[in-house]
Amino acid sequence: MNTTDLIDAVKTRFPDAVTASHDFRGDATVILQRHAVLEVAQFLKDEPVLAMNLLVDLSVVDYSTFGEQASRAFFASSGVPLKPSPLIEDEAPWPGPPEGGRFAVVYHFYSTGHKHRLRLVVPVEEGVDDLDSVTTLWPVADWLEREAWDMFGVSFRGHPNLKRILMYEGFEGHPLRKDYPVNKRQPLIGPLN
Amino acid sequence: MTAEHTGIGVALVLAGVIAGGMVVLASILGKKYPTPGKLAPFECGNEPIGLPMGQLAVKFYMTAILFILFDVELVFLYPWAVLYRDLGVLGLTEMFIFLGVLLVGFVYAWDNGALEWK
Amino acid sequence: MSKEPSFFTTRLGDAIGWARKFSIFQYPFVTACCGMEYMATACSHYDVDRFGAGFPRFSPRQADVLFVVGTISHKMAPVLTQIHDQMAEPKWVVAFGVCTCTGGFYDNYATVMGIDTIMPVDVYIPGCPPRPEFVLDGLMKLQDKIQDEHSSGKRPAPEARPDSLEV
Amino acid sequence: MDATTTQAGGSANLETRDMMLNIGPAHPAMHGIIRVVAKLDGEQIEAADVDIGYLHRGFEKMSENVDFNGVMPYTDRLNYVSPLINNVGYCMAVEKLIGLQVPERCHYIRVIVSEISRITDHLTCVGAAAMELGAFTVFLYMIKAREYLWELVEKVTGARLTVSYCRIGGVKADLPDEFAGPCAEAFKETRKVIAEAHSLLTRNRIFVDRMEGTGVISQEDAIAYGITGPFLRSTGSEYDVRKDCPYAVYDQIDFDVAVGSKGDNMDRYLVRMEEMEQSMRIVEAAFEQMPGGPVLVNPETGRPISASEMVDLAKLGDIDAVAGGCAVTGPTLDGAGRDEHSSIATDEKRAFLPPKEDTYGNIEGLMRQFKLVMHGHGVRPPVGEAYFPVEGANGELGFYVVSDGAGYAYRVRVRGPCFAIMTALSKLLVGGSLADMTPTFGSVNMIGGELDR
Repeated sequence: MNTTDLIDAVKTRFPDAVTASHDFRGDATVILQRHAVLEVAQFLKDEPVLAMNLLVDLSVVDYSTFGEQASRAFFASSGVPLKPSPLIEDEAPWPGPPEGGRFAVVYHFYSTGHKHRLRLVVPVEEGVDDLDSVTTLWPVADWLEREAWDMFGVSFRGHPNLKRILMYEGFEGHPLRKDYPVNKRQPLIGPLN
Repeated sequence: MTAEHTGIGVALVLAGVIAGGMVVLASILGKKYPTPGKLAPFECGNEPIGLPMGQLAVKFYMTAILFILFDVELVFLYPWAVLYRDLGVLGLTEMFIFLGVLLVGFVYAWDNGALEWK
Repeated sequence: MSKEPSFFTTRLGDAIGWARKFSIFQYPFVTACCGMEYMATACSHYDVDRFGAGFPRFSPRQADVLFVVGTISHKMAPVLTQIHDQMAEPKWVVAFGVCTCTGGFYDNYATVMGIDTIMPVDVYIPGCPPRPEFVLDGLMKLQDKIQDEHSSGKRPAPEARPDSLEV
Repeated sequence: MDATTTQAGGSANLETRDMMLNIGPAHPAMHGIIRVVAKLDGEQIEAADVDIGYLHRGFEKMSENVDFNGVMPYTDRLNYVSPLINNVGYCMAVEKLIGLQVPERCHYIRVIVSEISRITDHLTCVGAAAMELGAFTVFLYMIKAREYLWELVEKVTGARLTVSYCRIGGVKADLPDEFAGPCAEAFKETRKVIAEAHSLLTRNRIFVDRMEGTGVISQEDAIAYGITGPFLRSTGSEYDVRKDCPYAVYDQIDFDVAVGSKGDNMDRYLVRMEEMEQSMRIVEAAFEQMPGGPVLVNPETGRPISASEMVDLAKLGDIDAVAGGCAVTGPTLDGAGRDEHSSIATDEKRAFLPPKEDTYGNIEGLMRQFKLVMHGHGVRPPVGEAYFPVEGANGELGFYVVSDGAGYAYRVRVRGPCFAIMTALSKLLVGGSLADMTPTFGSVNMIGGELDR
């Protein structure tokens, strides 16, 4: 199925939950509200037309400082904008980050039968905990969600044991957040260098 | 004490002296620097957890007993092998009967799955 | 060995140094990409066995030299120091690869910037990963160090080694 | 996990205590960075709690603080056994984000180097798994074969392992002249080693007993656990990113996908051995179909002077020696010569370094080089997000890149194939005996950089 059919299939089935959709660079993307994640996931997996049997990836993007990162240009102090702008312009621009939350939990699905891909973007507010876990549908989500919790602090309701997976227990904070400085170390032993 | 026994005796003593000497010398000459970290049991770098104080699984005991049984059976074959010539046919049949009885035991154990390592 | 080393003790020191330097039992504490280069060095093409160091011992009790190979993260640091403590004297430490020497280009929240902040290191082998020739050169430097420590009797007794290293 | 459980089954009254065995990070069978706390009843593993993260080096955090081409060295160290596949994967993700078209020859070069890299990955994995089962000779042979292939990689990229060969919009430099010869030579040696490994292992009683029937996983479970690559193909599914969503020129090269049936360790071993053969077939086919290589640079105007000499003379102020001269560069110098340039790099001026003649020759080239190299300029893709899957050695290796128009990536997410396989590890281990853990973990081919990132 091509991208437009995929998006329509999901949109017609869940008209209120789907807030937006696009296929930037040919990736069918559906932006969804938080409460409908489990049903849509169930639908994606069980619907024979879609048959998304492979949860390829579950990642989180922290959109808090999107666009503010002024390119640290060589003549930044002079404030003179560079002409011609090195930005490679784009005829079909990207509709922008999803509204409705600081984080965006991004699910990538793939169907080995129909050989098509779908991306599900779910905007999540900070500190919210009613985002359902999809571990019951795809067991790989167990560790992927633990990593999302460890790195970003996005918690999933109904997860068997949501605790840190990459960092060690005594680590405070979530390192991949944009406000966590790169080299703020919390060593277990040894000096703080 | 016939001549052969002195040979065995000397060999035993020599072995004892060499082995014992190495152990004793090593403990005397080797310098010791016991530190708490060093004395802790090695668990791939982590604090030791769950050393088994309780009983072990029955399987280990079963295999050990079967081994001892057939090992001892083997020991009885040695003296027979030395005197094999002068015992003649009588000795041969006698040993086969002995082995046959134990073979029945082995088949029984095998049949009951004592050898399967579940 | 405090008194002036006489003929006999220097000869004995040389002999011990010579014996120890050609029978290195290494504990390869392998974590990351340097492990691939360690494999290449240990195997038949570059063959670290020619220097007597070919026999890896995966237990600190039987190892003389701790080869720390690959990035050490903060989660791994306590494990590394535990293993370093559990090694029997005399022991040496080789920092294999730039991540162990200075943390390499992973200057972030997760990486220990150089294992000499948590343990005394004898030989540093830079390189990301160091070519097998670098590693063999580092090994030869370690052997020279073992040799002249013993013959000059300067071998620091373990207590003399600084426990906590303020960098 | 409480440690005391009554022994189920016949001897109910015999209360035996389960042993908690900590197979820690510093363990040779655990490749040094995985910790499994196994609850053992005798030799049977009752429960296994896998603990990872010992090699988490913050790849995704570092890639947000380095410009787009600066992330390249970090991608080498993701799956450091097949680094070129990570390079190609990351570059194609960013090129998809920019919407760049890469010339045909560059696609072929990328296919060739990633297939060579895939062979080295399988050699290391099968060698290490065999060594952990006691077949030390096979390990030595396979590392010897890997040395031949690393020499090839060194000829092309200059480094054995941390190659950083690709650039966004092309590759660093063209293949050295006459590269097919040494390649065929190395493949002959590799095929000899693979034949030896087959004769040593495939019908070896001990190896077969240890590998057959252990670590079994069904196809549905494998897909539910997000497993891809040789691990999934050993269960019978045919999913291979090179075939199902072909990228580069994989659709123009015919090769077969090795597929197993039972999904146990033996099948994974056989799938990997067959895949090595297929990769060699791909490289040989790619050499024939590759469009014309670089013609040796014969500059139209002026006397050829080697670029480095031109720079030195200019520094000495020896103007007449330099005037009228045209810098000639070797084919493997970064950016490569003007003639090769069109065949290995995109023509998008704002994404790829100019040929060295232009950089030293005229002001436009110099400005283009300056704009791409100076801090803060670099490649600046449009605002957007892109996910690009590539067939890594362990499965589908995907890069999800989000850019907000600045010179630095806003977010780079790596979908490591062995992260998904490791989620299924505890399920694979439970029920088996402790001795089965080693072949199972060996055939998972867990690579720390890709798992913990």
